[in-house]
Amino acid sequence: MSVVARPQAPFGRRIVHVTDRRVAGPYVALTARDRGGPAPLAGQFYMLMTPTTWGGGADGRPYLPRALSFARAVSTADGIALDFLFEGVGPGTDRLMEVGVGDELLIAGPFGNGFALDGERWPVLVAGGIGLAPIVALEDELRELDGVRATTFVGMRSIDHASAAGLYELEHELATEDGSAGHQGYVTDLVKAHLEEHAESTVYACGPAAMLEAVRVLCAELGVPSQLAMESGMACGFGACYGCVVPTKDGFTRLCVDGPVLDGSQLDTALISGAPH
Amino acid sequence: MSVVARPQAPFGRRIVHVTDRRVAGPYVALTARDRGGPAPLAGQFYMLMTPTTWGGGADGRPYLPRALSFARAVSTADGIALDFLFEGVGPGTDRLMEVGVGDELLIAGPFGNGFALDGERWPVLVAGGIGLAPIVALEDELRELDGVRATTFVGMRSIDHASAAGLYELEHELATEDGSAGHQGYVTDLVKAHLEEHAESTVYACGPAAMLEAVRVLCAELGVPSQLAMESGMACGFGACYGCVVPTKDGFTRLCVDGPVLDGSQLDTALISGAPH
Amino acid sequence: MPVEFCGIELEHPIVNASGTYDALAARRVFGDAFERNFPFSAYVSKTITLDPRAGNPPPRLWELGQGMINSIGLPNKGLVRFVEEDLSEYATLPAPLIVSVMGFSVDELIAILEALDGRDEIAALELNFSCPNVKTGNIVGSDPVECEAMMTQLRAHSDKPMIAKLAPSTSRPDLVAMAAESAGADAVSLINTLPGMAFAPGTSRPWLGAGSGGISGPAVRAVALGQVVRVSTSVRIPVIGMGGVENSRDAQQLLDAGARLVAVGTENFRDPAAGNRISAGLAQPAESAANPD
Amino acid sequence: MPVEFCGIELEHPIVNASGTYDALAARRVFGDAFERNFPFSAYVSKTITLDPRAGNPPPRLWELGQGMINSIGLPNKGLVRFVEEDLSEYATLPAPLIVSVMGFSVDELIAILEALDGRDEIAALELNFSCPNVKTGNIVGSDPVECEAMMTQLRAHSDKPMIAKLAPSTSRPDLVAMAAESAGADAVSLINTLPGMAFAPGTSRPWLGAGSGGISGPAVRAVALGQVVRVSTSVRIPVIGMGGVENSRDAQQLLDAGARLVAVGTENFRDPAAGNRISAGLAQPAESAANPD
Ligand SMILES: Cc1cc2nc3c(=O)[nH]c(=O)nc-3n(C[C@H](O)[C@H](O)[C@H](O)COP(=O)(O)OP(=O)(O)OC[C@H]3O[C@@H](n4cnc5c(N)ncnc54)[C@H](O)[C@@H]3O)c2cc1C
Ligand SMILES: Cc1cc2nc3c(=O)[nH]c(=O)nc-3n(C[C@H](O)[C@H](O)[C@H](O)COP(=O)(O)OP(=O)(O)OC[C@H]3O[C@@H](n4cnc5c(N)ncnc54)[C@H](O)[C@@H]3O)c2cc1C
Ligand SMILES: Cc1cc2nc3c(=O)[nH]c(=O)nc-3n(C[C@H](O)[C@H](O)[C@H](O)COP(=O)(O)O)c2cc1C
Ligand SMILES: Cc1cc2nc3c(=O)[nH]c(=O)nc-3n(C[C@H](O)[C@H](O)[C@H](O)COP(=O)(O)O)c2cc1C
Ligand code: FES
Ligand code: FES
Repeated sequence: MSVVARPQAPFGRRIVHVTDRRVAGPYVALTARDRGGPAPLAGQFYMLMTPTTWGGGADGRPYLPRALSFARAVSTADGIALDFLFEGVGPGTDRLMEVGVGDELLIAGPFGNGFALDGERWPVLVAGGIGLAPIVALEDELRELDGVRATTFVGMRSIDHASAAGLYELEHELATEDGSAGHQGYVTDLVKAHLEEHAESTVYACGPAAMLEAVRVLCAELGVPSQLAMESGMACGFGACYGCVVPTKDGFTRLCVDGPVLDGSQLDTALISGAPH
Repeated sequence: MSVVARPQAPFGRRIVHVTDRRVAGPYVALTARDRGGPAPLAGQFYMLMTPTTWGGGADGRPYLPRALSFARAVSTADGIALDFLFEGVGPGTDRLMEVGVGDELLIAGPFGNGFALDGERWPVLVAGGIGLAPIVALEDELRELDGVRATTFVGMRSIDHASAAGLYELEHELATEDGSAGHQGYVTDLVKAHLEEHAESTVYACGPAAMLEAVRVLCAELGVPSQLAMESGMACGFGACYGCVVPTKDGFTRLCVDGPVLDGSQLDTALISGAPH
Repeated sequence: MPVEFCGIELEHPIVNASGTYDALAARRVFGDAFERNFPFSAYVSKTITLDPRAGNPPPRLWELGQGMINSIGLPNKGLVRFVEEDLSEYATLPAPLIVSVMGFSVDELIAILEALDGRDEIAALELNFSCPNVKTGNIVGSDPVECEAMMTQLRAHSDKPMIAKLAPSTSRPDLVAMAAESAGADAVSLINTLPGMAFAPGTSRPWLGAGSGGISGPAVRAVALGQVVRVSTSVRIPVIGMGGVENSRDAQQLLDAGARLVAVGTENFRDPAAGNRISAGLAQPAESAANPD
Repeated sequence: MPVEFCGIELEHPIVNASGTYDALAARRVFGDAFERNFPFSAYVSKTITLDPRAGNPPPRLWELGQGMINSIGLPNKGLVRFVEEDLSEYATLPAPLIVSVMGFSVDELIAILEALDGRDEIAALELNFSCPNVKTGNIVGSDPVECEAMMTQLRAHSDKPMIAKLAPSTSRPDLVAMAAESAGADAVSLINTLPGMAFAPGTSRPWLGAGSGGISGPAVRAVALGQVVRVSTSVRIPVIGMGGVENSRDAQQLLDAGARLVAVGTENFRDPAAGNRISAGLAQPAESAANPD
């Protein structure tokens, strides 16, 4: 169970100003100053768009806002400094790539449930690619709870991609697909080795659907609880449209309000058709 | 009769690079290097759009290309240096306002008939506001024909707007609506005084519909021929859509192929419903 | 801008489009601020059916440059659980409740109407004759003869104001609306989504789990305006206009076109407080044209 | 990619949509280069009528974010002058000629068909059953019964291949297409423009001189894809698919959806050589998905 109650999102959307922009390999990290919202829980997300020229990309898109996890949330005297980490994979993220310091973003949130921390068991954090964002946030959250030390595994395509973890000085073990740094292969190789030694863990994972599915199967086999931060196409983020459902053992579940973090045991598969990437 | 034959537009549209950008009051002048097209005739126009983010403005527009007269065309070893002069009045021109040196434009043209020069009579050129563009081009064209000296009248809202004429060192008599420079009042006051003295003139005019209508009526009363460069909403510019028609004494006429310059005697009115501005 | 609709006094003309705002979920997400600033003058529920429905398989959304295609497929708890679990919760919302209903046969619809007829929580019923996401969904809403026949049979089974929600897939929405009116409808609403399809990127297979879906958002605004003009000038009963409304200028245009109320749909997804923004903008007619909000 | 259509061999599947390319005007504007690079494998004329028509009063165009509304209203010289003045000029274009025709009654259409039947310049006829810009224009193209009746009467009056151009304003385009097929149509084409309206900025008056018009361009692409899928799987005669095609990816999708030919309309206005670009892009299937052209 999460030790913190899910915070309430301010009603509507609000303008935030971008105060920092960093590049790490193919990824961009934007920091925005949120004066209107509460401190979010790791695993929660925001719906983002730009106030101008949202549209005009391929096929005239983007039109709907885009769901982005926050990667770090630092409370300051002047609101929450929210970090978003992303890669240009389509018209929405391409437009966000163009956003610079001083520019405005329109955000709504924080939305979704966030990870439910299990104080009893050893937290094992697993990030794949851009799935790093909520894992950084979770590591921050755990560090603030005294005494909780997490083991973190990160899988990336290459050393170039892996530089994103450096933006957040994340202590982690690395796997790269091309072997340019850390273990050559999938991050799930590392996770498997770890869990076989430490069955008293709970796994918190975010990454591509195939990785999440491998984690889910692995955890199920070893009897380790897993919490999977998933993705699906979202129009609203606050339960209005019923567009973001994923199949679970209880039927279709709206990922924006009953997720994005689902317990592995709720799922027959984490391979969701039509997931963003 | 025009002394030059109407040049043929290259088939299709082409990319041109912007080599210069100047600002004069609310107006912007872009120079683009056209390596693919012929020298145009004064009064002809091009269809313009940007290759990227054409769209994403108000209501997702612009979608169609925009018709713009050229203001100056200078033949160089490296193609024609084409000048476009415009003001941001909607999503299309607003987007063009953002274009900078080194950026690309997509153009098609030159389209339309251009002014038909009448070698026998004294050329009187009349520009209102952004209607300056083809008048500058016509003055250039006349200057190149040895011996032809034109009298040019320019009407602008204010001295700020009038600075556009300075971009082209256009010799002219000025009227401003607010009296901040030149004659206070409408440019047609000046034209009227001139024509009453010099009935042997032909008037070449471009400007807002109300100005063109005043010029048309004045010329008709004085028996002076008038050539009016008009505007209407255009989708294609090359006669494909039949969207740009204006009512003439011969019925509806496609302004893009049978204009944009119409003889005042062809018209019952120059007040066209739905003209761009 | 108070407005009267089928005997109900509403504070302003902006309501939500059915299926585009789960107010119970929004209350959980946004808390008190949502109720204090309730975006709509009346609340229209998502369409309910007699039996529970899981809805269509995902993916259910496809984005367009100026809108989206959805194939949600009317997931809902079914009549019994709606009445038992949700109705009393809806009743606590600070706006009159309009319940949207759909049936796969006249008998189903009659069963629903009879079950809801006595419920004071419900101010009016919207009959969804036009969902493109269920088979045979939009025939009734696009065919005058079918619409009149259906409406005539239903009329006897409820005393509540009944709003017929029409389909846009017809060349004569005016005839369909007149048929609904003559058979006793108290109002008509339009437009529902336009049927449409998209292939998954790089394939020739439909993207949407259900194959095809319904187009909404600004892409359908010009269709909506045309149909609302045509219907408003043909019937005397009030019209709820919707389709692509993004700002108060769009809403004002539908009102000028003859609509009594305007429903906001897809724009809610981009801005949970779109309803507030739009109704506030209507109150200031002068600015709205220049700087629509 | 040669393709056979109603017995005509075409070099590739890209043609123009009727009314979106005046090839005679384009030849004057672009000269030889236009003929050498003729953008279409067959040329479809603007719709002609028995009597001359001036078309609708301006303004005739309204721009949308992803398309436009037009109210052109079928201006044309009328049958007699078309045959006398234009037909021989069209015959010199480097592509087979398909003539689009419209009538305000069966008799008018029969008169046109009979006048054109002997003309070898004409490879096929397109029957425009679906123009939203003339009164009663699109009933035939959206109603199976009307369509079958009309087609049956016309069939006897021409030996040329006849293409029925259908209206998108129906919930069952498949039934309309099947009706056309059963009455002897050799092909169907779809979609024509969707009826729509826009108010002049800051007013509540229609912008278009004719009041309302027809929507085309990318805004209607998802509607077109859905209808082409539905019709192609319901008839055996070839289908000409159109609606919002901007690039070879869009064209390929309509081909994958079952269309034999694809027509390019509004995109011609943005790029006079759109047809060349799109047919060239079809020849390179590998790249087209990633970087549509
Ligand atoms: C809860 C949550 C948190 C997320 N957090 C992050 C994050 O922190 N960082 C990050 O980079 N991303 C994150 N994402 C993913 C991101 O929201 C999506 O990748 C988003 O779609 C990107 O938008 P785009 O326009 O750039 O790409 P899209 O064009 O949306 O492409 C992404 C995918 O969408 C699908 N698609 C393509 N075209 C369409 C269309 N027309 N309509 C619908 N779907 C289409 C395809 O599957 C495609 O691969 C998150 C998603 C969720 C749900
Ligand atoms: C031959 C010719 C030459 C021209 N030369 C020049 C030139 O040299 N410089 C210059 O600045 N301009 C020139 N114009 C005018 C220019 O093409 C138009 O002003 C153009 O519409 C501006 O586009 P916009 O998007 O900025 O404004 P728009 O939004 O197009 O607004 C301009 C006008 O268009 C109408 N309008 C508004 N919304 C719509 C809509 N959705 N659909 C259709 N119409 C709408 C209204 O009347 C509005 O006032 C010329 C026009 C023609 C025909
Ligand atoms: C995600 C989604 C779900 C919808 N569900 C319903 C529904 O359950 N019942 C209904 O009558 N209309 C439904 N609609 C249609 C809307 O009520 C509305 O008619 C349509 O979206 C046009 O309005 P808009 O362009 O403002 O969205 C739905 C629309 C969307 C986008
Ligand atoms: C300006 C314009 C004029 C048109 N004129 C005709 C016409 O004369 N006859 C006809 O059958 N269709 C006409 N159409 C419809 C097109 O042929 C086509 O069906 C429609 O535009 C959809 O294709 P698009 O989205 O590629 O433009 C016209 C369309 C436009 C935009
Ligand atoms: S994204 Fe709309 S309900 Fe989840
Ligand atoms: S702008 Fe298309 S015919 Fe003139």
